[in-house]
Amino acid sequence: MNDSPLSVVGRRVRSLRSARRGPARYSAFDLVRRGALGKDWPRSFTQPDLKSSYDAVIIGAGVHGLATAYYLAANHGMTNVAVLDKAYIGGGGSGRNTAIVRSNYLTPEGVRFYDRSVKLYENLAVDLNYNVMFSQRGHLTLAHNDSSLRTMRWRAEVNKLQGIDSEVIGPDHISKLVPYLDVSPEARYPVLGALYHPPGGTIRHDAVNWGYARAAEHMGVHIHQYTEVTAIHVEADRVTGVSTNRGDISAPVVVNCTAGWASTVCDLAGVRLPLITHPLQAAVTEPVKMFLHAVVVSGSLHVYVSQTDRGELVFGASVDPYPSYSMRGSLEFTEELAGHVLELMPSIAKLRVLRQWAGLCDMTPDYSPIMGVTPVDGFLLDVGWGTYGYKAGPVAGEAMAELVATGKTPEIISSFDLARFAEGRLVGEKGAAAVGH
Amino acid sequence: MIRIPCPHCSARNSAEFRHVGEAAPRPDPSTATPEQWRVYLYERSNPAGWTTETWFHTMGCRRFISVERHTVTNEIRSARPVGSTGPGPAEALSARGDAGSPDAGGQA
Amino acid sequence: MIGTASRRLPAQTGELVDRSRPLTFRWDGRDYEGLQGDTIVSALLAGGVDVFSRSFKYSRPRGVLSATFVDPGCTVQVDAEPNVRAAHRRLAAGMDVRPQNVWPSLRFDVKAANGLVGRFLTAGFYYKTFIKPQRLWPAYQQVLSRFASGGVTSRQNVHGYYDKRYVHVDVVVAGAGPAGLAAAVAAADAGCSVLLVEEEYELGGHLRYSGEASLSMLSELRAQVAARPSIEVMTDSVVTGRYDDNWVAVMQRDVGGAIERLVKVRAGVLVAAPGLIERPYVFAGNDLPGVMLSTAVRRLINLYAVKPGERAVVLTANADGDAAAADLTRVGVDVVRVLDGRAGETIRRATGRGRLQAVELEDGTVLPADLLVTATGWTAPTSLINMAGDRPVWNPTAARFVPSGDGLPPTVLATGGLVGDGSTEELIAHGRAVGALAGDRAEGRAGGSVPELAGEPHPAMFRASTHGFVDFSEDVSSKDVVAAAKEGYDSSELVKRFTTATMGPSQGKLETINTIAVLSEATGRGIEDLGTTVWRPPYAPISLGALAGRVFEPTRVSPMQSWHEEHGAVPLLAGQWIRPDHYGAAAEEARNVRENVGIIDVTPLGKLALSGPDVPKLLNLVYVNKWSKLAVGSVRYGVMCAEDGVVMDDGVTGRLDEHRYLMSTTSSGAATVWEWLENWLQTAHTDWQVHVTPVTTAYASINVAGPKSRQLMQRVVEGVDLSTEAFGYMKVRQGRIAGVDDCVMWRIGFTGELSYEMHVPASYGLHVWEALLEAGDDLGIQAFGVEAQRILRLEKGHLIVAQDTDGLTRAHSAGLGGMVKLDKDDFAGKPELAWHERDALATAPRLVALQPEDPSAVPPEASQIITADGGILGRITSSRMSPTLGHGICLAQVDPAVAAPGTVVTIRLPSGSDITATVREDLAFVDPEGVRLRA
Amino acid sequence: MWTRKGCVCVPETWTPVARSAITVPGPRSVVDGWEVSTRRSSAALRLSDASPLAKVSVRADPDGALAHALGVRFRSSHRRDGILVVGSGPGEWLLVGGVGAAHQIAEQVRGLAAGDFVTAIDVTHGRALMRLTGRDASRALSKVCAVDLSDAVTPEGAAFRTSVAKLTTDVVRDDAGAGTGEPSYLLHCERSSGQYLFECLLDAGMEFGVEPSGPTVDGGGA
Repeated sequence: MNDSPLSVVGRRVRSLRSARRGPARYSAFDLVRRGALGKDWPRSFTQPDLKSSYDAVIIGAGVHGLATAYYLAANHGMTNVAVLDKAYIGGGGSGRNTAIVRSNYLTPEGVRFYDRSVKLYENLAVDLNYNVMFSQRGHLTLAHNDSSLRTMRWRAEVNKLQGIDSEVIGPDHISKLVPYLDVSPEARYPVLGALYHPPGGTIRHDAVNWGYARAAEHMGVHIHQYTEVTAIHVEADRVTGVSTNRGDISAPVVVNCTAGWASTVCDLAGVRLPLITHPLQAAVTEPVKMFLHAVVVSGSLHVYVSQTDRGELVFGASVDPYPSYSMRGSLEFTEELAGHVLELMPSIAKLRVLRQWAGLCDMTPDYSPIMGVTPVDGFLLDVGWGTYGYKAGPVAGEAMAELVATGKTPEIISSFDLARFAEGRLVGEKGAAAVGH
Repeated sequence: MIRIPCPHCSARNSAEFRHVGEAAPRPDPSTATPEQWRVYLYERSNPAGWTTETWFHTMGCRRFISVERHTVTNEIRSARPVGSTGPGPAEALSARGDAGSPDAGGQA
Repeated sequence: MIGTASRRLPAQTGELVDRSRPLTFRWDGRDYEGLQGDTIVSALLAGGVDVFSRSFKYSRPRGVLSATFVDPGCTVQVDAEPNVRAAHRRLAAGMDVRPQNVWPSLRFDVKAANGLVGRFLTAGFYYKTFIKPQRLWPAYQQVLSRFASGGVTSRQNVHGYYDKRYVHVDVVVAGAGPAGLAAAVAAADAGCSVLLVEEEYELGGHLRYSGEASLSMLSELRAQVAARPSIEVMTDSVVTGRYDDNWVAVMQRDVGGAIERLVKVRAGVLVAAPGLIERPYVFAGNDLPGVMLSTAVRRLINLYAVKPGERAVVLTANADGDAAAADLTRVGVDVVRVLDGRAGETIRRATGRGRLQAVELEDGTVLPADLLVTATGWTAPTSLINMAGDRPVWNPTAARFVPSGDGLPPTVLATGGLVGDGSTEELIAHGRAVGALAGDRAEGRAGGSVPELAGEPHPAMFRASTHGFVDFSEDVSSKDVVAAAKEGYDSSELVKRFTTATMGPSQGKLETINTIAVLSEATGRGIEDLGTTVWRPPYAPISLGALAGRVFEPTRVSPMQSWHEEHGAVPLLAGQWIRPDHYGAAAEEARNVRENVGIIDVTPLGKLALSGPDVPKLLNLVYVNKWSKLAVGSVRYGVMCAEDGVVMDDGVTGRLDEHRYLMSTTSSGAATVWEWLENWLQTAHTDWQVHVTPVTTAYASINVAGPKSRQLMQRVVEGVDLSTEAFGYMKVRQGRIAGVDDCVMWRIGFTGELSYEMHVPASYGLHVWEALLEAGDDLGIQAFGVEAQRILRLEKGHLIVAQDTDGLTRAHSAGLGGMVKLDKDDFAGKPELAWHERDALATAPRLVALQPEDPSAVPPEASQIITADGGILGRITSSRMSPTLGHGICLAQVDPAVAAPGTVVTIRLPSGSDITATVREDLAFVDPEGVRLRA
Repeated sequence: MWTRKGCVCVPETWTPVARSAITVPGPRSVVDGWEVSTRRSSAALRLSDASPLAKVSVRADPDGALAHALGVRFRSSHRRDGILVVGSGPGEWLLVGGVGAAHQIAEQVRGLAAGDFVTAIDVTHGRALMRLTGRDASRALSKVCAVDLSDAVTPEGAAFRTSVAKLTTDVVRDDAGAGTGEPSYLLHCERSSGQYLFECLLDAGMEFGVEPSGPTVDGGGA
């Protein structure tokens, strides 16, 4: 790898200290001070001019792309980096997901990976000086039959061996945590137990996106909104740059951090992927006073629900039953969702759905992402995030930054390589993702 | 609810059908290399545009049909009985077959 | 106390209230009286109440703004129902109406103190504080979440009756104002079936409250609708969404015994005619009770005969504002000043404590008033056509976003105020032309071009010289929008997300244009450049109850279900099936099978009748083992793998005669296997002569197991020689059981005992079941459930697909490697299994039987098998206490390193303690030689 | 009570009783070997159990000899000699006849096949069959069925398979079979879900005053 463009870039490491020019400080004190003085806050992000060359180009200004840029600057001092997005910051999956964070996966490699992400999320507000409102309110995955209860226990046992707080609890305990749940044995889908994961919870997704963007930009990263990549240039199996609607950029490294458009972007570089893009829909109700304090997931009923601090219930479900790039949403989604929610909580029939929306999910055959190198040198992937991309934003960014800066694939993502499909080494998360989010 | 113009039953709501997948020809099992076989199992064009895919009319005629659909607008411009050169049944039950149905196997 | 009706006006032409029918209701704990036809709000206003809620963030008192469904200050709790739109909901006798979002009371609310520190609680303030120390964030969050607005739910609330209906219609008209009514009539006259949907309780839109000339035109239009039976009218109903292929959702309230009904319409053509929504004006104090829109005033006076104030200032920039001023004067309100926005006149701010007391003009003049009416422009609710693909464009002349007309499929049209302006006659003419075109298109005729309706010039009035609220329900002011833009949240999407403007209950219907106008002012970019955000469904909020409708969760039961219920069966839900798990004592049921004879209802077992000369080819293709030589009268066990080599299903298939076979599958795999077979036959081997017919529930299936089962069978079976020699293990016979013909019996043994599985024509299932129990009474027969069967099969070491295997288990890892016949030409999954056998056998997990050293120990299923340092070597897939052997028995998937017989492994229990267990020689714990099975 | 007949023990008194998957309230008696409710409704909308009728599933080449002999294409139906022939799928038919006639019908079908590859299977016991009759039958059914039931799209004799209350169901518009001049639908589904479908239809018909009724077993009732 000595003469790979990755290591060339890696040598351009600047001093970490010089890269850290802190943005305006956020604190209660500053809030009061500026309020009292009537002083405006400075801009968090700007629209810089597009340079003709960067050390690395990241496609997609969602949480993955922004985190990659942030950790490149913060951990590796690499700041001559552009993040390109065809729309606005966090406008794709990063702004459309239901912002659930957890680490109770099924395989040891999955657990380790997502646990690192939870740990990064726990410190993110301080790291970014931006309150991302991580609310570790507890995460419950309900089991309605014995086979799903067995899988819950499987996850709990693997989790415990990795040091993750996760256990199977019974209906009485569930009822205490979520009194609105119908746990009666007569229910059509009786609640036999649940996988309880106390550190799981929700986060304010926009705040994470903006916090990363703000911090990265203040270290010198260029974030280009409304800048669409129209071509990826490859010469002799090596990436050389991209074309955009605002001009051409030469770069020795291009990272595909898109969701929903991962196949389309890879087509530009001639790399084929094992992805199928499905819409994933969500909906939100009108606010009511707080009554639901944990995140509740039912795999059998394809639904997950949590209540925001604003009092709205936020619902999600499984991906749509057929692939599509449509984000228009469907009526049948809300119908199924409502039916299933009322199976769980019959007393909230009068709550009204206020808005539904959809995001796009690139599903892989084994419910695990595709991260790392491709047959095109310098063209890197951080794609295939299915329905679980948001949870992994920080760790994916940290690992991709390391790969870009050092040219070496970090161990924590080594099992998620693209080659595993051709070599028949699928990751064993196949079951877990079908169950919950 | 999109409508699929079933060539046998007339137009019906998509909820009556199961999406089987993008047409993917089955390689000759006696000569296929692992790479070729896994392209058949896993790799998909996944276009943002027109695609030819197989649907199964689960709650109607129980026929496999071949549908040309635009994946951005969901517009359908043709639906035909699946031909004998149609897709091998790779996706039907491989990894993604029961993605939406955790109770389908022991993986729930 | 009955509230005084001091603000009720004398009878108004066109009023909706019925003065002969007073209704008593409660508001905030006191009794009030309103009239039939009142909304909750009109009744309260008539009774002297003008504050209905407090705002979300600053807890400011709020009253009437628009007097429509989207009025942000008029959301109340009615009985158990939160968030009722009180300016829309009709009053009913006995309603218990309460204010929301107040603590401890509407008059005195402690959160109102927030208003004082409002300058610090700018939009997004929470992103900038509570960061350190992190451990306090949960406590901060508790406080923040107390601010959650909205009503309350109760666990005691009952679900209620909601249902659905499907409708197929040529034309749906959404909105029954003048244009919508005319469109419906014209479409009907073009020969179409029409569904006309109106959000309010009566047809007519603004014609209802716009004077006598309008009313007479309205009565003519209503008569035309009534005269056309091909028009179905739904009032108090709303088109909530337009989805792909003109799938139109209509929410109909209070119909056919249902609280709400979701009507799902497949529409030929959708005509959107929602009219216009009046836009609030932004200025300091614009949320004070007493500040109203001109249409609110006209509704209150003309529909409900309520006097909206005593002393009014009117700011008007259009004819509706002028008409409101005239209405006010007519009913005796003192209109102290009319300011003309068209002439550049405006106001500076509104002031008052708790409600409007004075209006300050630009020149500093202060006019005492209790009513300020604004008429500064409109919002076109482009929601439905936006959902259909249209991206609205800014029309600077009309000062609102209008449909672009591009991107709409021919099946969606728009008319009325949504499109442009005009006199009532012009609106009706446009509606008629669009209705006729809709009729043409629905009938497959080309029709003409889409008729135009120009936008009238309107001054672009958004904000006075002071800052005020752009979003009342979210408490977002224009100052917040400006501040957000300065921080870089300067696109319409980012500003929405950062400030939460437009994200409240009215979803931007009142707020969008003002937000974008202020953003335009702050950034210097034109409104047309910033564009509007995408409108998402639903157009109006829709209850979970209506979306869910009746619960349609198909369930399946066997013909013996009534017997099971009468005999105390504890139900087990397995997919759609409801089955007996046990009848009280599973271990006892299992022991009885080993000692005597038991019967179990296995009807859910998937069954497919295969017929045709090419069945063996199909079997060879879908199973990994060989089938060409299966003799008539024999059954064979088979394993199916998917194309990736992963175990998919298993079962036995018997050959009944030359061309007739019966295949069994797992219960959960029945539908999948059927489709799998059809897939091969329809897409790959269309020339094969095979018919597959599902017969799962054509037969009641009963397994008779135990050493005395032959004895029992001899008492009930006719015409079949049951001796070992004549009907041996893995054979199939057909005959008569308990007088029932056409039964199939096969000798197989999932339980490990001598056993017959009989498939009886389902209508006779209960008869045969009862006959067996009667005939076996002296043999000690007992019914056994699924749990006993699981114990018995585990004692025998028989695996269950998807329990002892998982989504990556190849046949070899399930102990089935020996069945895989790679010398067959082809079968599903063959290449993967071949490579697996060549490359991966040494490293792939193995299925083994484990016996815990402590005989009382039964490690729960999914317990992990671990290394000394906590690494994972495998897991327990099945475990039970064996009633036959008196110790724990397990199957496990383990790493090959610990798969050798005699290896001692460590199992981590869920409790955290460890036990040890030994790998056994054979998967079977009981009768590994199969003597009992073959008896 | 046990009599020896060779090596097989068979009591002399087996009188098999067939039971429908659908339970209709009311007094019960055994008619033609079926235990049925004798309740008869005269409400404006009636839902009756018709499960005892013989049902034979037939598969054959859609353009072959049998298809020609049956004379019924997919999506239509036709009544001949008391047997209702339903074109229930491409190359697939369902024949409904009098109670106990399944074997005879299947034999007739095989006779018509003229040597072609044909499968005829008695599914009498594998299916639940019910009939919804009355002026509001279409309106009631349209609450649980998304197919357009207007006369133009679903005329007398129309047959189709679709989702009814989320269950795969075969539907035949068969006013003639009811013989009352009112709209009438025959619906059949897998036996195990028969009670479920029956209850869903009763629920959908509630606002039209639907009442359940015992089996129509008069042969021509198909």
